[in-house]
Amino acid sequence: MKLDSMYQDVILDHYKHPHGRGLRDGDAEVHHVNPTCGDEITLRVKLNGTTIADVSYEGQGCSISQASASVLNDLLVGKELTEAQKVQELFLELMQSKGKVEPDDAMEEVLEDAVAFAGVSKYPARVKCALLSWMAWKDATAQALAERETA
Amino acid sequence: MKLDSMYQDVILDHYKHPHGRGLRDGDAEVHHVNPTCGDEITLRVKLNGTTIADVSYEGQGCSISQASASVLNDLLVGKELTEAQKVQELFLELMQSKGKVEPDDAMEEVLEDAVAFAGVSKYPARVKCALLSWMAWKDATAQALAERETA
Amino acid sequence: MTQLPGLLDTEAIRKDFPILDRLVHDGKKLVYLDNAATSQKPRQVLDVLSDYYERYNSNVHRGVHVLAEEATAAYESARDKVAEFINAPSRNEVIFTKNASESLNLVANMLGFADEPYRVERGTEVVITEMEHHSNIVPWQLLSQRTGAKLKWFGLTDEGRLDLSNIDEVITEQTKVVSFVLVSNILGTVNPVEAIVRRAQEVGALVVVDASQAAPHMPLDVQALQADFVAFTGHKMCGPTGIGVLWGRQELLEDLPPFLGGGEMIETVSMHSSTYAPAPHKFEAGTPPIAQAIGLGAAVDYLSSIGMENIAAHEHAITAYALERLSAVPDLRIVGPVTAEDRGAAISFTLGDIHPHDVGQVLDELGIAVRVGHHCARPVCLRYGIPATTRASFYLYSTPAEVDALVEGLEHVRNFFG
Amino acid sequence: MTQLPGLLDTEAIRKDFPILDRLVHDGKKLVYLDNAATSQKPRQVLDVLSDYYERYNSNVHRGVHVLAEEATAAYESARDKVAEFINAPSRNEVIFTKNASESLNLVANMLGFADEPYRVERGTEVVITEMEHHSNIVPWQLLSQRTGAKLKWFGLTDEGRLDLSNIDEVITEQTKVVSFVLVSNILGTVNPVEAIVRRAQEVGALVVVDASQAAPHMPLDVQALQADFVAFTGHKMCGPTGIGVLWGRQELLEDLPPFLGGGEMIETVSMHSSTYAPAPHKFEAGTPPIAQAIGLGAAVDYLSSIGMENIAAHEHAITAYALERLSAVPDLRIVGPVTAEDRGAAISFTLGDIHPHDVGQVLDELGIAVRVGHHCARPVCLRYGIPATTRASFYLYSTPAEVDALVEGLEHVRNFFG
Ligand SMILES: Cc1ncc(COP(=O)(O)O)c(C=O)c1O
Ligand SMILES: Cc1ncc(COP(=O)(O)O)c(C=O)c1O
Repeated sequence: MKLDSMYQDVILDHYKHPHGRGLRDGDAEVHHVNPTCGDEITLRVKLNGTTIADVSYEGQGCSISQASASVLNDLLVGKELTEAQKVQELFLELMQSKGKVEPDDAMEEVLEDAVAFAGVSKYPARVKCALLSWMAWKDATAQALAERETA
Repeated sequence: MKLDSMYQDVILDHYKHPHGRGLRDGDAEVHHVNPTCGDEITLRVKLNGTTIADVSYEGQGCSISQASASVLNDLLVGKELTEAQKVQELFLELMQSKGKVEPDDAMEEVLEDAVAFAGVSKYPARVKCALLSWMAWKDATAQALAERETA
Repeated sequence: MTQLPGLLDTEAIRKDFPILDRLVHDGKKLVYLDNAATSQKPRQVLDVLSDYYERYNSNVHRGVHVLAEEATAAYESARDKVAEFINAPSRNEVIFTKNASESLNLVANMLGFADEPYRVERGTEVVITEMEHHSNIVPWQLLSQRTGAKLKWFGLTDEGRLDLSNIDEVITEQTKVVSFVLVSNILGTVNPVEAIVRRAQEVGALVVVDASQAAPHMPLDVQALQADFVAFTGHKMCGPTGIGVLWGRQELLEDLPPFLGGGEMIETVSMHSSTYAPAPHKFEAGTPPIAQAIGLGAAVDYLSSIGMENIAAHEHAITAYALERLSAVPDLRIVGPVTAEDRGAAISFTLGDIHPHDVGQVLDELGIAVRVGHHCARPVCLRYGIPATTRASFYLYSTPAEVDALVEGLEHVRNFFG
Repeated sequence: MTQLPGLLDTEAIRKDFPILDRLVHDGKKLVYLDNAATSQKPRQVLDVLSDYYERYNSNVHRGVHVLAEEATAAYESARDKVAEFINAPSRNEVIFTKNASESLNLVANMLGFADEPYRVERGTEVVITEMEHHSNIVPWQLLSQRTGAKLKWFGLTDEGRLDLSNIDEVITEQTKVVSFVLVSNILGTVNPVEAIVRRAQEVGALVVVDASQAAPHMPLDVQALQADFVAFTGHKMCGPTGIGVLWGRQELLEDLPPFLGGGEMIETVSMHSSTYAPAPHKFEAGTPPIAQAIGLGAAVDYLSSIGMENIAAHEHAITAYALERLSAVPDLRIVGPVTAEDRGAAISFTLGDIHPHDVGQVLDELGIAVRVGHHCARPVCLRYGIPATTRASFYLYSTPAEVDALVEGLEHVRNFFG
């Protein structure tokens, strides 16, 4: 079944057992929604110097958006900001590939579990679900940095 | 040529030599326009008791609207109001007939030259031209009567 | 095959709709259950569209040439057809818009710019309900923000019906307008027009009815409704996209100011000032959706030839059957009335913890098209504490077999995420 | 047959337009010279419309099923096509409306409800010109009536061009917006954008360009224009009725408030308040004209395949030829520029004392479709002291032989009323 390419086991696992879910202390909080389907996420970023100390989140949404937030937490917490940005960009690129990018080893090295979302990129309506938490993270991080500057 | 049914000689005659054109003294004046084509008419009615003493007019418009005003002047001036209303109603009926009414002797008795407009009723865009002065006359007469009442 | 009383001859009807033969996802038959979002179009409508563009396409109202006369006659005759379809007292009360949303915005804006006694302004109130489509919420929110009027609304009962218990507090002497949906696109509820109209008339408020989900599915009689304005949209009733209708009472249309300005809606224009044409033209600025209006005329011809009573009976039977079968699916919860009484043919539900997006995706893979999300009625989701629903909605070509396919599909969904 | 430099292969092109084979009035060949009112549609556009309705008709943006995904992709790809066609910096700057009139009303309303620095209000000025189409006059009259802003305008020279001699008095520090037509639909004049834009920018006024008669006929580059908003309409450029475009600069679209409220244009809705989606969706309330947008996409594909430069050259040649031949008709007076320089393909004229209605009627009998009246530009008629004009307007399929037919037809008119 073609659907299996979207709903990989990795994704369903993250969906059923999300990592790092729940709201904890953070430097900035954002609330993002996907107006087309109503998926919502509240996400906080905690920085420790240039390191991501925590990404905590809560929200409602489909398996794709929930799993994607869980994978994000796995991938980004503990990373240096510059490195995290690269991960985010690569994930964005993969999601916008319309199923045309076949993740190779180099990509898997960076994206780890997130390569499982390659199949989702074939479904335009779902790409937004997969990107919801990543856009929220980008936004929250920008806010956290901006606040630090004005502080 | 089918057009000849619209542009009857009678109509072209009235167009080239309009009767009663020009603005004279009146009890009420109205200005009507045909927004679709920009034809305009200013028309005054002068009553003498229940008799139509004068219908004077000025305006710009096509042969049909000009000829129709001329025919109106011919037909209605000097008539009793009730009679004039019957003429107006019959003319309206003829114009809305979409070419389906073939004027008979009885109709010609009442409408005289105005029966020449039978052919115009086949051209929906021109029916409004033919009716412009008649609607203006109806409106002006109603105003004249209303003013008399409040006076 | 399941035999239900009141069903139409769907075998014959489906032949009129070319898209229903479409195969999706490697040869699966399309099961189109997204009719509340938009309906499919019969050949009879598509032929009329082609005929217009291939034979007599022209701008309307201003030409003396043949094409212009033919196009104008067809456009205005579509107005006649729509007027008859909704039993309007006068054809001049039928305004063509681009969709129901424009129709509703048109009313809201007219009332904001109107003179007394219609004017919505600070100190006055606007009443809607919690089950409105966003298109009947946001225009009134904008109006109240811009004028300072107060926006109020009726809440919902747990059963998915309007809670009118406090009607006298919601609709008051300050109320200028009450706008509500006749049939909810998310809950399926058919609302009790009479009670609301009676109270609105008591306080002298105007009544606006959003009939977007009613006009396609049941006889619509604007005189019987006793409303002042009725809005609906062509694409949900076998017509083309790009066309909507606003019906309004003649004297209101005469009294109220225009909304959009431009060609077609004027009587005379000078640089200093303009006067406006009588309704309906006063409210139709610019080149209208000519082909689309003519297409809508063909759509109401089509629907009338089948009979709105018959369509309503068909959908009632299908809805009752679907409610019965769905209620037997484990973990399925219907959001909205659970019986087919006073109920349209849109059925929203949740399926355990499985998010509607995932439900819809798996059904799609099976060729079954449903809608998922908040269906442009987010307040309803908030009210019932759910993020979204899955919605199956039926029309005159829907069959019991399609209901069966849906129910089987939902089993598959449960297994997939089980 | 007349051979002119720069002509397109009309024999081939005309085969794309089914309507051009139409016979009228007992077998007369249709000579369609009413292109400024609306254009005819090529088979390539009609096929795309049928394909949409027969294969993937669905509401857009909200579905996970195949039809919804296909329809959404096609609708959004039409936006890409239009963006490319007008060289927009971003696809998100292209808003689909129902026609140019709605586009212009949209701008006027946004500016009336906007915050500083855009807000049009008492003490500010709005500038238009005396050659505007009613659709670019009435919205600004309504705006100035509603806000108390002052409406000013550029007059016309006897030659049918804008009189910019007093530009510094017309456009002042109080001017918030200058809205003008790029190519006049009645005079044919192509206006000097640069001079107006320069002065507007000097005083910080926004510039709105009505490109309704430009987009169909010449390359349109919104960046080169340096305008802030550009409006045009689909039905005049080989597209369906029911679709228009408003292009606006991204930062303005972000800053300005929405106009119509409803489904599709929101981010999140509660009964108490709503937030809006980013542009272009913020300005597209309700189900959009889906088929029509897709059809417009096909139309710009068609026009681009022929090449806008080539279309402009063709029309220039036809216009020059027509001006030459018409100027030889006794008693004929051209209203508008008498040479083809800086001139579009619409030619208005009067013929002695014969009223345009009568001219048009006799031409129609010969199968020749022209438009008569004030062409929704009544102030131009007032300016030149005429009640109306007859207008012949050409497009990519117009031929020199059609010009000849017109000239012969006018002879016939003169005899008829002689
Ligand atoms: C110059 C100009 N502006 C605006 C319009 C209005 O276009 P529409 O009627 O499609 O809204 C037209 C055409 O009618 C036009 O020629
Ligand atoms: C109840 C209801 N009202 C209004 C609308 C808006 O219709 P449209 O999107 O055609 O403007 C819809 C459909 O989307 C609806 O279901």
